[in-house]
Amino acid sequence: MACVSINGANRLGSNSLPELLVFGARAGKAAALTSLEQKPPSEHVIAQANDEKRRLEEQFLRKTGGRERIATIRSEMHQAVESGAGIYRTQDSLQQAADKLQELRERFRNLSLDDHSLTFNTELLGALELEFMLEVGSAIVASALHRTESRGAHQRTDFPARDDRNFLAHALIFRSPDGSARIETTPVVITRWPPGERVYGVKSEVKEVAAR
Amino acid sequence: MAKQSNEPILWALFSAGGVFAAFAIPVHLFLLGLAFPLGWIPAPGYEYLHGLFSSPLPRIYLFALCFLALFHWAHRFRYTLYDGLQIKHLNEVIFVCCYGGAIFGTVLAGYLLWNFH
Amino acid sequence: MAETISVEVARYSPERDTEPSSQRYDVPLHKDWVVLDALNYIKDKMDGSLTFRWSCRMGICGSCGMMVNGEPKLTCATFLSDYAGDGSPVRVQPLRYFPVIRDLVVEITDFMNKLQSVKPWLIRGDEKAVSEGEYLQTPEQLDRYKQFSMCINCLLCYAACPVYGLDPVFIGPAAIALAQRYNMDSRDEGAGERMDVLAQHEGIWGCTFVGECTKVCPKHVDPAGAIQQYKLTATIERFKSFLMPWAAGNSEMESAK
Amino acid sequence: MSGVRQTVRYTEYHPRWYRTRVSTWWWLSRWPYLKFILREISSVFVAWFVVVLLLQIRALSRGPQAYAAFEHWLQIPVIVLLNLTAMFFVTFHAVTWFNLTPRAMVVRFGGKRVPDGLIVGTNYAAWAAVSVVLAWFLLRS
Repeated sequence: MACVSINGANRLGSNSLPELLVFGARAGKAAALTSLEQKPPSEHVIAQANDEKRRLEEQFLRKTGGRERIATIRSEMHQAVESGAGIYRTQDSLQQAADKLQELRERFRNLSLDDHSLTFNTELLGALELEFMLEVGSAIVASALHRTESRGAHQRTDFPARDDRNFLAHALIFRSPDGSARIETTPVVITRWPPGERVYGVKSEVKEVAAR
Repeated sequence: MAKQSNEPILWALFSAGGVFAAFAIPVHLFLLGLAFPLGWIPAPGYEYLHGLFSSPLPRIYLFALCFLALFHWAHRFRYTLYDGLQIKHLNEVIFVCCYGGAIFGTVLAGYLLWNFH
Repeated sequence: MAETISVEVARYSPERDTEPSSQRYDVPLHKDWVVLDALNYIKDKMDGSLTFRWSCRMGICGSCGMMVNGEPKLTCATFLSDYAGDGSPVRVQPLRYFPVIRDLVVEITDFMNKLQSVKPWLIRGDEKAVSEGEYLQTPEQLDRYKQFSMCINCLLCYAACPVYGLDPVFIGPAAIALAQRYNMDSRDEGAGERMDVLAQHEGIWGCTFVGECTKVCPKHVDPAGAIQQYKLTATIERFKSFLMPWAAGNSEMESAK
Repeated sequence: MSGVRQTVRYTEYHPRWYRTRVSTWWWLSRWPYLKFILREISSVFVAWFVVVLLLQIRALSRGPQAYAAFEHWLQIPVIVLLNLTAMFFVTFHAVTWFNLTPRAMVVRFGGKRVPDGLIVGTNYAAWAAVSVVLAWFLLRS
């Protein structure tokens, strides 16, 4: 994911731009250099790729008779994440979103495409994107459930305080073999600016004076 | 630098001709082609015009007008033929006909004005 | 039941068809819907195989350019209701003059190569060290090229340009306008390098100033103006190099800044 | 140099892409294109005017009789019609030329770009002035 934390916990919307411009460029260059040094793929890798190709054909391109459409699942996903894991979230709202996403991931298997073409198949791309988004959405909700505090732009209204003792940490999500999420944390490296309290209005002026 | 193209020179002539044609030709054509023959305005007599055309400045002006207007035509018409009729494969022929025509007209204008009496 | 409008979309599948056909869909007519909304409605609800490019929906990414009733348009900025009155369908076709890959998707590698050929980036003789700070620019200097920097590479100007349609080697409006965007930038020193590409017949001299590129540009870049202005620059340079071969170079363009 | 030429690959044969051939009559398909072609055709009438002018110069040079014949020739209906058409086209040329000037030439004054309308207006004013001066020269007898 495009998060190298240069904005700390305040990584919203267009904050991704400096990350993309600086770290995206570095990642691209590094990937290009690495690929130049790569030997041709091993048989295992080729076999894996063939398996994936077969999966795509069976699950999407050649499949007929599924009852779900991309757009329906996608908009239900938007709805679930927006209302459950938005700026203000609680244990309940997150749990609802998690359940809904689980349901959608199951329904996703019943997806069928209208487009069986191999030329510029945007519907297939849409399906793959949706599959990834469901997975990323679930990861976001799982880590938000784990974080019983409020930090940065997001507010757990059931845990309004920041808890640096337990959560001044990056959450790392791993997929267990059964598909569920396992969460580990890694400490934050603080360089110039330690995290501060997020305050507005008169409070922020007081804070500034105090800082001086 | 890339190979020195002649296109800038042809375009400069085209542009100068376009300016000249836009400013001067409408009034000339209106008087000579419509107003005088149709009697809207009394035409100047032979003596007056002959006198006017005999003096050097008007002659230089008339030569410049013919020269630039013809190169304006040559350049525009050449591209009109290319694009309007899609005959770019006749490139060389069109090129020779258009600019050749302009050169011929310019030489003719020079000859007539030089030998004006 | 809401009011509906018919949308007639060009369809072409290279795996099935030898030439494009059109397909008609009736979609709801909402006052705030643009043509792209109709296409997405079709793809989401009616026919997932309809293929078109789009991304930002706000006139920035430049990917949803198509022909709407024969005119090049950004479909995200073209309201359906503007075509509603007469009951005839809205015709949506791929951008004119480009090869069609599928349905409304066109092949744009040609433009990408041309764009790269004019080196649309800041070229410096000597680059300053980062420690020396930024290259400063006054608002006046910015004003000289700002208009040309608005280009979003949507290619509507190519679809409006008959010269490009007739002779695809023509480098085309957007690439030249973007070259001018850097030529006119006070921080740039690459005008001479770009001239090698621009001052060829396939460069500016192919243009006959039809002027349609400027009319269809959704960002008011005025590529036609950029080309004409560059013709003047190139002509002055040509005469200069003829009269004063020792002084040839990019002095004219440098002084234009 | 090589930069643009590389893109000639574009025209290579690709069996799966569909290409529409541009019709020979492409300029009839849209009004702006037709207007463009008419603007370009105006150059033919610019050349026609030069022909008339050269005939006038020749006739003047040959004497009063030749000039009277020339004046008579100008009154032939076909020639009048031709000149009427030419009048339309050269005016069209002048108008389109003046209107496009601000596109082709950026004039800056005190760091600011002179508005398009002012450039066009100046052109028209100069056109009127030039026309008056030329007419005065031709008519002052």
